[in-house]
Amino acid sequence: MTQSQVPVDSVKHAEATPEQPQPYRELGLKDDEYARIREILGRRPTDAELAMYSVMWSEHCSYKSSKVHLRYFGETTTDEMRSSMLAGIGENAGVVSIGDGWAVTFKVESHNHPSYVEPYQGAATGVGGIVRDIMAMGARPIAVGDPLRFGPLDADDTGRVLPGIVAGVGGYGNCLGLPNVAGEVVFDPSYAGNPLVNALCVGALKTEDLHLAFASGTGNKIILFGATTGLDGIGGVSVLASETFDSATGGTGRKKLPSVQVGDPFTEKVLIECCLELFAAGLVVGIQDLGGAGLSCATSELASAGDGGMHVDLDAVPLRATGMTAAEILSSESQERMCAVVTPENVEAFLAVCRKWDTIATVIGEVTDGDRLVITSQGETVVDVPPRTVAHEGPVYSRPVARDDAKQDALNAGSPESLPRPETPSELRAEILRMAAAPNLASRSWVTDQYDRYVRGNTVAAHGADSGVVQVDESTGRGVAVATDCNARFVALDPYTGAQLALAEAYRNVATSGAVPLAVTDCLNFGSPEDPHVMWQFQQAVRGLADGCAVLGTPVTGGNVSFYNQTGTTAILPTPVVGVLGVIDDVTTAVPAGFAGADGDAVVLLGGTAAEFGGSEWAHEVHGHLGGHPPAVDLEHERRLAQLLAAAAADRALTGSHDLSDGGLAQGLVEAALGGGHGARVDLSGVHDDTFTALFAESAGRVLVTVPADGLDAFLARAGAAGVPALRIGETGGDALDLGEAVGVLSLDELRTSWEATLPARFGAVSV
Amino acid sequence: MSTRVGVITFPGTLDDGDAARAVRRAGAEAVPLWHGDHDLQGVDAVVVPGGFSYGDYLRAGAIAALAPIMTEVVAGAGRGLPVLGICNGFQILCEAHLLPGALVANAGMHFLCRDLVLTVENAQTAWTRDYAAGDQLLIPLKSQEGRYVADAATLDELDGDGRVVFRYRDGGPNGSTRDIAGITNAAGNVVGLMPHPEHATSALTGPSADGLGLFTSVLARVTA
Amino acid sequence: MARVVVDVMPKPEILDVQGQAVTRALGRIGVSGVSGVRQGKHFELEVSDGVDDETLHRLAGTLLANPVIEDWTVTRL
Amino acid sequence: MARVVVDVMPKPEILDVQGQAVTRALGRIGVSGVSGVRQGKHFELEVSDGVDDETLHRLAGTLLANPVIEDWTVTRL
Ligand SMILES: Nc1ncnc2c1ncn2[C@@H]1O[C@H](COP(=O)(O)OP(=O)(O)O)[C@@H](O)[C@H]1O
Ligand SMILES: [Mg+2]
Repeated sequence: MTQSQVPVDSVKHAEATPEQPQPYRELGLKDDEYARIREILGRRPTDAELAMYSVMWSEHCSYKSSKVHLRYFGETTTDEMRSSMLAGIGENAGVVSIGDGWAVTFKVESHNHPSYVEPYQGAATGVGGIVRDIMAMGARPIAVGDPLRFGPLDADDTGRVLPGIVAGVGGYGNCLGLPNVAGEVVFDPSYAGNPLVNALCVGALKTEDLHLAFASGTGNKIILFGATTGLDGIGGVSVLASETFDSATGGTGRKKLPSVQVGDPFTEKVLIECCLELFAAGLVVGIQDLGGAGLSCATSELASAGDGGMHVDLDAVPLRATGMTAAEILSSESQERMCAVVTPENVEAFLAVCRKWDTIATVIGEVTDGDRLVITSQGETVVDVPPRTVAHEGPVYSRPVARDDAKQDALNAGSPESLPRPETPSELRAEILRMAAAPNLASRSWVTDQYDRYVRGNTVAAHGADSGVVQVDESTGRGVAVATDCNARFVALDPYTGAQLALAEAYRNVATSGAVPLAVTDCLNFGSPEDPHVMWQFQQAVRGLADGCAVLGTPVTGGNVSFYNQTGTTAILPTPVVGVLGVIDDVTTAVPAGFAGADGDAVVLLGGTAAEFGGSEWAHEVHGHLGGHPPAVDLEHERRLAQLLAAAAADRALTGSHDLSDGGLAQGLVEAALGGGHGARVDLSGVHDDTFTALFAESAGRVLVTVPADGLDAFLARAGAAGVPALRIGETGGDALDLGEAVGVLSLDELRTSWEATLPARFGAVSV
Repeated sequence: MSTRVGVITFPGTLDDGDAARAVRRAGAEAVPLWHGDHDLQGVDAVVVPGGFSYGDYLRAGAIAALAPIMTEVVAGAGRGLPVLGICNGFQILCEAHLLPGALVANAGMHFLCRDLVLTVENAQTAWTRDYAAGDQLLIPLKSQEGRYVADAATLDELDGDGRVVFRYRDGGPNGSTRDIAGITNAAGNVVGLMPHPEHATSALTGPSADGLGLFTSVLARVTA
Repeated sequence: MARVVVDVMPKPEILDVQGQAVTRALGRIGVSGVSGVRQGKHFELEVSDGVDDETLHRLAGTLLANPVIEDWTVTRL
Repeated sequence: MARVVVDVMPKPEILDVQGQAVTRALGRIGVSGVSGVRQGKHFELEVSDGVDDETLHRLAGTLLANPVIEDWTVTRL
């Protein structure tokens, strides 16, 4: 079938047929939204325009339900916080300066639903999409990460979803040559049927190379480059395909097209090198990645950001499928494509660079004077719109917000205090081994062994560390550290505090590695915004996060909202994943995780411990219990703690450190011992008079550090001066964790066996 | 004047920057070579680095082996030019028939990234003369198709002539035949291995600096 | 005992990246006249005579092919 | 224009891990009577009529298959 056989619903035709029924509801538009489009255009939209508006006004692209809340991030960001920010919310990704003329850009994005439908491709294209966002800032991507959430480890569907998602993250990222340096693997029943695949990417650039989406300069050319455009990912829009137009439920092949996209990491790798060469040669005025909403998004956003109009000719777009309608070309989510604005005199040079990299590049239009986005197909005008109405002036909703008092009060009343606890030393000892093997605490090696953490040769710390540490400038040793975290059970118990605890943990993880926390990104995974109780969780989490950032002085530079994460009417646990990025002046001062120093180093616990078990891993794993209140969060303390850790690291005063979070001090000791390869003798009596509390409470603001014996006094004095509680609880050495008669001795071998067996036992060995 | 070591970049090559860095750390000059050129720029040795050239489509290394630059590498190897293939580079050298056998999917059927210990079995090659036979090197392995296979006759010949250069000390986690991690050609100037010595040239960004010896070995040779 | 062949191909509307790379490589070995190459998987099964077509298709659709992005054919030899 | 199919299979002496994995998985989906599964590659080529068998075999033996580990068959449809 050739293009000319596809009937075109042109603007002229639309004017002539004002009453023609249009399937706007199937496209997800509400009656009033459709009415508004007709009002903007003064006529009915063409199929192509309808496709553009419907996808750009979708929750995913327009943030229509979250906008009113996200504004709060801007309102709470002070000028001082802004001082290091070169680009913030609204750009493809936030950019912060890290000194020496270097800047870094980073962002987390969700690809949850596609990864449930087709785990491998869904996860793979999730990584591909966030990497293009980073490229669109003019940066070289330098690392990726993958916060993941799944249903119960033993659930059947987890056996389908997890291996596919992990293989997809690895398959794409490894082939792209980006080290995977951070992430999470969390299991909870609420994610069964709705796994969370959040992908993180970090990029580095010289401050002067910052590029923003921008299409100004009448006569400048619009160049589409990268992969060809096909039918993948157009899902719903195919109700507009003419041959199925009459039967909304019809069943032609194309109608049944799944909205999955298939990734080609090889093409993206070449696209990265091609883009960087184009930037270096100064051939790019503006650039935009093609992600969700494909050309609809790229053309309308480029045009809106510019000072002129834009004309695009769809006949020039290289297609990989025959008979694509204008609506389909505009909505296609084919991967590995970018769109650039180039001055006429540079077009030849631009195309030459693309030829060198075997990258298809085509001039598809130009910037015009005037203020309209005009798109033609087969010689007819199929789109003629004010671009801002598509890209930025979509609907905005203030959805009802209501705390579910009954449910929330019951949750908070269900205190974990009454849960039966281990008491005798042998019971406590057994509990430590059981927790070490818990799905949420066991070794992640089954996952991380499938990810390349070495490529590019700049990875200083990755899997098993508290944060991923990557060298940015080899000549100075300047680098960045990044960590993502979220204990969604805390958020469920108290969304405001829970979000601050997620922020505090990621912030602490970065400082624990010896870096100074600088900026925040987030990926807000929630249920349906049409449910007032979900909107309450969302609003509370946003406020908690923003207020927390104000106290810590770390701005939210960007992020992503993912709504409608639910199975049936049951929403997932509210999961605002928080990513924190820090700078480290000299990566050789980065502190290794765990007991990495010499035998005889002093083991020091920073921060205080209280009987806090609400939302704890122990309550979840041992009793399947979720109730009470989350641990208290003290952000001023977190700030002092981070300053102490970063300063001590810079002076090389620490031989090792590890954040305490899920599983409490018990799990922290296990990970520190196994990670650093040294045992320790520890006296728990000073931590808390109740041994069980000392071991399993999840009080925030705690870090385990080791210091050389001769440096102990100086360090304790330093902690005292910083106002951070510090207690020597033991010393490293031997091949066992010796917790005294209160608990007994656990050999590193038996700990390792329990800790490492869980995931391989479920999914099979990664190697032979 | 210092030794000049070429590092080839194909579309999809990933570890070229790291290979060049390793060459510099060894005290040589790294010379970028482009897959589409027919010119080795008079280098004294060539590294075919790791990655996913052409996305590993068809077979790992199959399409890259046909690149113009490889015609020159094959000719150079025939004249005794030292050539080192790392990971995807090893696969490319096998596909180009500079080395016998082939590399197929890991027995575990997963991409595998892990630090492991190699035993140096042949310290006579152009790339291993700075080691002693029996040396043990801690080096990362990161590959999807790292299982070395060849017919029995070839394997016996490799073993008989001492052409197995590296073996996995604790057994090949990818199911590699006879735990073979790296081999050499009869002349000893062409070496291929699956693990990544270029990622073990500094304890800061790798598990050790044990891999540097490969890059200094070739130095010693061409300046000798 | 019967021999059954299952061929699995990427759906036509899905980009066949491997096939494209191969097509471009053909020039390298001086082969002309081959315009398009598509790559899929080829399975050979040893099947006892009792096994019916319905079973074979279930097998193909669940284990050998990914119905979301691939089509398949079952041929008894 | 002619349609040509090239099927590439691992040599019998090469351990076919994918095929074995599929064979093991058969039980899980309750399929019995399938004793062995071997996995290879399936290529579909668009070939202009001028191209002779000799060329097709060179194409198969130098590019589509690696003779060290694989056998292949060429079929004109
Ligand atoms: N899916 C994943 N991808 C990459 N790294 C991961 C993943 N899951 C966990 N990790 C890494 O494993 C280690 C432990 O994870 P986690 O327990 O969340 O660390 P922390 O509690 O310090 O945040 C961290 O280094 C984390 O980055
Ligand atoms: Mg954590």
